[in-house]
Amino acid sequence: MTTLMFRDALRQALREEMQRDPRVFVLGEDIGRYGGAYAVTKGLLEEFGPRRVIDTPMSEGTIVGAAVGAAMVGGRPVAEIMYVDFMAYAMDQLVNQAAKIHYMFGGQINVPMVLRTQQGTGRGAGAQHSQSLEAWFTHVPGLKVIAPAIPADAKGLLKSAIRDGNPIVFLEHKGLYALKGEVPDEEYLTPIGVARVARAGDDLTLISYSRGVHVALEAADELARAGIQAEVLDLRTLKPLDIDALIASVRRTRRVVIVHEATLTGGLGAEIAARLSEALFGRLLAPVQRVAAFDVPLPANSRLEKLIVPDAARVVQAARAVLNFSPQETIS
Amino acid sequence: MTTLMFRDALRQALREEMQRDPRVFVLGEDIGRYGGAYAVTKGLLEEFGPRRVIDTPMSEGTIVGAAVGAAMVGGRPVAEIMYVDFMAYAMDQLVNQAAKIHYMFGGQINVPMVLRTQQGTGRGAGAQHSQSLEAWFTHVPGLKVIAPAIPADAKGLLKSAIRDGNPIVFLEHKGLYALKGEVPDEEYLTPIGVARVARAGDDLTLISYSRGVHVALEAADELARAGIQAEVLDLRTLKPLDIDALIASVRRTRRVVIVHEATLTGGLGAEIAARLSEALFGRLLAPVQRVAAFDVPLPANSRLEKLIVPDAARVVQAARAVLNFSPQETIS
Amino acid sequence: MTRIRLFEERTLEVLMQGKLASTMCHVSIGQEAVAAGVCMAMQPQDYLTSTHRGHGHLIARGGDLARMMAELMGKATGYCKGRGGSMHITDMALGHLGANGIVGGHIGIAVGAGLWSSLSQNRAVTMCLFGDGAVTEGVFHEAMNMAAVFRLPVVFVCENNQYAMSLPWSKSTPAVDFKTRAAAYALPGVDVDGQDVAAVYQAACAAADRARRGDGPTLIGAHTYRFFGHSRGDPSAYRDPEEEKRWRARDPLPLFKARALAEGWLDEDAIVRIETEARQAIDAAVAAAEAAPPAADSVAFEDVYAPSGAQQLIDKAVSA
Amino acid sequence: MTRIRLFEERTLEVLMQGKLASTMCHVSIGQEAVAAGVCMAMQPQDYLTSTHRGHGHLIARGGDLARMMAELMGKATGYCKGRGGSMHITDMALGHLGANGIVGGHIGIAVGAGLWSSLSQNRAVTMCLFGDGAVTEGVFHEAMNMAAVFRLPVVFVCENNQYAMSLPWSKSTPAVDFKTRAAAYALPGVDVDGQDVAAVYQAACAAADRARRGDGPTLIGAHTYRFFGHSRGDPSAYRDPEEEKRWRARDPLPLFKARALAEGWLDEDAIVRIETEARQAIDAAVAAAEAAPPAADSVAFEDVYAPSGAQQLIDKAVSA
Ligand SMILES: Cc1ncc(C[n+]2csc(CCOP(=O)(O)OP(=O)(O)O)c2C)c(N)n1
Ligand SMILES: Cc1ncc(C[n+]2csc(CCOP(=O)(O)OP(=O)(O)O)c2C)c(N)n1
Ligand SMILES: [Mg+2]
Ligand SMILES: [Mg+2]
Repeated sequence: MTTLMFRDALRQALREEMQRDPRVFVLGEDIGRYGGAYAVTKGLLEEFGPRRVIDTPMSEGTIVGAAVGAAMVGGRPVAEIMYVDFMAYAMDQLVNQAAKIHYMFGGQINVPMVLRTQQGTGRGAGAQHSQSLEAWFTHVPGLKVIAPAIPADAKGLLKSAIRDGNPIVFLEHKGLYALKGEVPDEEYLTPIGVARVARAGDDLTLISYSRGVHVALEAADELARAGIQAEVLDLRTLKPLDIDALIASVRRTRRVVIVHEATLTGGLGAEIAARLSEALFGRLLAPVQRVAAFDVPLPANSRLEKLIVPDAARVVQAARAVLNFSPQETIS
Repeated sequence: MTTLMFRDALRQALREEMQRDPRVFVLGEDIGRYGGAYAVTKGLLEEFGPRRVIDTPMSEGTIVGAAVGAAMVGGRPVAEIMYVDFMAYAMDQLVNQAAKIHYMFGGQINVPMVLRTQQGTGRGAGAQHSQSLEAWFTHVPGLKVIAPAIPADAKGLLKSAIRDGNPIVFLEHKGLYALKGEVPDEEYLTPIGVARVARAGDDLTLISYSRGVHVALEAADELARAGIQAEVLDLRTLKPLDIDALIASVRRTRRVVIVHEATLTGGLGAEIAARLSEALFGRLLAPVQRVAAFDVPLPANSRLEKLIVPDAARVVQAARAVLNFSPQETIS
Repeated sequence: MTRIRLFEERTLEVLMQGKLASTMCHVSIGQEAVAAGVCMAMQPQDYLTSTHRGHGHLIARGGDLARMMAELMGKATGYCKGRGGSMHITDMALGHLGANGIVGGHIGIAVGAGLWSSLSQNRAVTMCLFGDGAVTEGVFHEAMNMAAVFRLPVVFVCENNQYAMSLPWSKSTPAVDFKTRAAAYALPGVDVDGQDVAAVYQAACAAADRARRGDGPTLIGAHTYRFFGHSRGDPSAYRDPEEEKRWRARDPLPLFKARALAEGWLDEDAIVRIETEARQAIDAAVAAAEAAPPAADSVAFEDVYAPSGAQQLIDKAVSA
Repeated sequence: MTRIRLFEERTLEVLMQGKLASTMCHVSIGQEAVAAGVCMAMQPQDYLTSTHRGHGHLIARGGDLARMMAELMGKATGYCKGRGGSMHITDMALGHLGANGIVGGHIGIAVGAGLWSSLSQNRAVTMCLFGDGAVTEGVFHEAMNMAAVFRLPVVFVCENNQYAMSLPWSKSTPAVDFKTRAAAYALPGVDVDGQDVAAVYQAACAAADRARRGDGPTLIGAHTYRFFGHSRGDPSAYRDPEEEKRWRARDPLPLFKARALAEGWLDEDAIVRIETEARQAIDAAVAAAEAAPPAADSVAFEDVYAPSGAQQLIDKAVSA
């Protein structure tokens, strides 16, 4: 095991896959000489040269489109879009093209590409640079969506994504790049579609992903101080959802809080809540609670920004509500 | 009352608003001489001339962008995007611009625009011309989203949308344009954000919108033949959601099925299910059921297409499951 | 060209008979010389991207007529298992990277294919065909620019049939020739008579040679006309009948026939033989398609994802 | 220009002191002549759209320095209630339609403002400023084309500071002058020395006049340089120090000062007065901003929607 920062773990994954497979290459804005806006690709240009580390013009749509085309004819592109917000320029290439090509053309071809992008709050970057848009992608059949929370998964999942053979949206969180964690020394792959128990517990389940996992863990620590043992599940893969793992945990704890940084309405939490409420109808001791960003855009003001997205205090509050829930309140 | 087709009701709304307010104009592809791909704007060019009925080049992003800009400086644009699928080219202008401008600039300005577009199945139009993407829009703070099911609402809601003063996504369904219905003769507005009882009933609630309402009504007819009285609620506005009306109905019927043509995972049904499950925890007699398109792209084959999207039979089946639900099954 | 014309005519018949699986169908009658001229300039390893009006492109590339017709009819033997319909008929084995229903949607894909050719040095050229409507979409610009910056082996061919649905070319964009348009990217641009298959062929060959030499992309504007409406049910009321007449007088088929006879490329016998063979091929294709079983219900639910991590499948990607 | 320079320098100071509300901040030192030249050519009824590097544009348009500084610091008195930060400082009352964080995101908005000017004949011209990075985004092309087709009163000004973050202009797009780029849309294009405020002003006036006459858009390429990194924490390692030196030798402020003295536009006294006044104004702005209360928590939750159907508010839109 070595302690690595999240961004370094990602870079290791890219390096290893580029060394393993000459078809793997990366492309995007400012990923070469600059090393990436968040320094993930730093040094790759020097190591692999400009044919495999490609600084593109500012053209998000065609960065994604080019990745799709290259993937179709034998390449294994890993495209970087600097902020997920800019995916608004490239939804056609991702959704109407990448996600549908395998199906639309009768399975004749597939699109083995990875789209890395970065999202979330934490820098007071404002309404156009802080969104969390995973729900757009998880709604699209044909895509897989990954959002790791810790360096080890960042590495293992990125490697798996590169080998998967389907178009994959790989969501990093701007607030996690400097996070440190243990990463195995030997080569490994983290399976896509399998959730992780970030902390075991029996009193309730906190479900999250990406930076939300750390918010949940912080809340769990606080709950533990009050003698409450929360289980924290890290989805890791958002699509396909490891619903069985979620159901298994909640069947046991019978209480659940979902945490995410995307806005509440129509966030991924809605899907999870809908499924758990259905699968565990009559088994739950309290309604599923969602702690998400309030339904507003994000201010370019770090202090105000914090008021909108979930923090540990809100998660604790929701957890207490779930724990103290008395059914009489709603049965009428 | 006059019997009108859905498309004619929409056209009446446009005409009346254009007559009322000289700032209202329409723009889009093939809306002038051609009269619109689905003939909604037929005749408007002749009546209002090329300065108010503007055939644009094929540039979806800039059609929406131009609507945003015109709205900011005094116009009341109604932009048409021929198929919602093409919104994948224009998400930046809608989401990063229109939806955020009022907030981002401190409320200095607003964006009174309507984006009409058309979605859904029924023509075997394939994966790139049949999607239902309302969940992308309902997830975005700052947008309002409308999806009428009957001609009277099509007219009344479009008129309200034009006067609202916020960016509004107005979703028509390609399978509804020829639908006939009664439309009041006198001028009227249909309020945004208020659901409609399409059919009253006490045994369970079917919730839907757009074409799904008609599927639900067909199912309700069949259920009625078996002596079951389903209430059918038509959301009409998808954002903001008239959650109070939904809760009130389901509090009474204690059983609910949600129907939509968008794919299941991450569809609007998830949000509704999550909210109802929470609000009516302990009150529901069966888990909320969702009947939605299966999570696959759509084939360009009318026969296969029908297998993917909800029909009355699937709704009836879900309704029966809800009615026959015995809680013992899941409590363990 | 004859095959394309006859295939399209038969498609319209089959459509009228209500035998198509989808309501979406766009025929290319009048534009055959572009498809033929461009595809004749291709080598086996080359790639092609195509549009919603793509039947001709695939036929010119050597597509199987029976599988095409079967696809139109939603049959199990169709190229896309009866699931893609007219707008997406595609044969990846021929390096045909897909007919696309999003106007401009495939232009980025062509850049990607070109990028991989450049990186892997596979000597393939990508022919990117699109309509005049696509020229005003943002992706056109991004793709031209990126291909120019990286000197990718892509040939951009605008099949300018004068209309994007009802919008005439003159209202779509200012009157600028393709040479001037290409100059904005420091690329060569050529305007060619799209009714003259020899002219299209020559321009396409020159562009493909340039691309193969590593000198980068070319933009070709092939000026042509669609003889019918945009799609079924479009009477083209927005067009001047005189204009239609003028263009119909320049039907690429008789033009070629006359030229071929005059130049001695073909004699009358050969022409009759070509026509007869084409007709037979299409009769056979229709018969085969009609006889084929419809796509099974299960086909609607297959192929949403490729088997995960399945290296074989990944390698099945049209390989370099 | 002096005000812009001093404001930006002070912004960097305030940033270093950790007083900015957001981590996003892009200063325009070195590029002042473009902002000044363009905005001087504007009439009161005109519109302006701006970028992530937009402080100079608003100052040149007459923006209130105290409200700008307050916005940077996240204060209640800021232009956007302390919620927009550096990247979105905007004064709609000045026809400034927003500084935009999406590169190219405002170009369509400029077309819309121009469209409404054309429809309502309000005689306003829209000045659309964007960086060289925006030129390769699809929206640039769509907007140029649509503005050209409809002959809209929009002036497109590319503030070409030679870099889009780390990407040099030469790798962003082929070496083509703006005249050639504009020709692709049958529009006039001008390349102008962006360090020479008089040259920028002249070009902008000519373009604005043309637009106001109803003759349509112009594309101006104003060639300039950012003297600092893209944003804080960017040491510009990708730039050649020699290149930086060459450009710094063409600092627009001393260039203008020398010219103004030589031509007798200003004397030394006037220059000192201008500088002193600017410095005082900025000191006052910083002091006012520092003294202002921070944005209230509730501000985070306000203004998601305009009051529905509120005709007053709608009419409050920058009116024609
Ligand atoms: C992005 C997008 N916008 C609109 C359409 C609807 N549409 C389909 S074909 C077409 C016209 C395309 O014109 P052109 O590119 O010239 O091709 P042609 O039909 O003339 O072959 C339109 C508007 C579409 N399919 N995709
Ligand atoms: C669509 C989009 N892509 C990427 C970015 C990230 N980004 C912000 S500024 C910038 C460089 C822009 O270059 P240019 O347009 O030349 O403006 P400059 O910064 O030089 O003033 C980049 C890549 C963005 N904000 N928007
Ligand atoms: Mg055309
Ligand atoms: Mg720049």
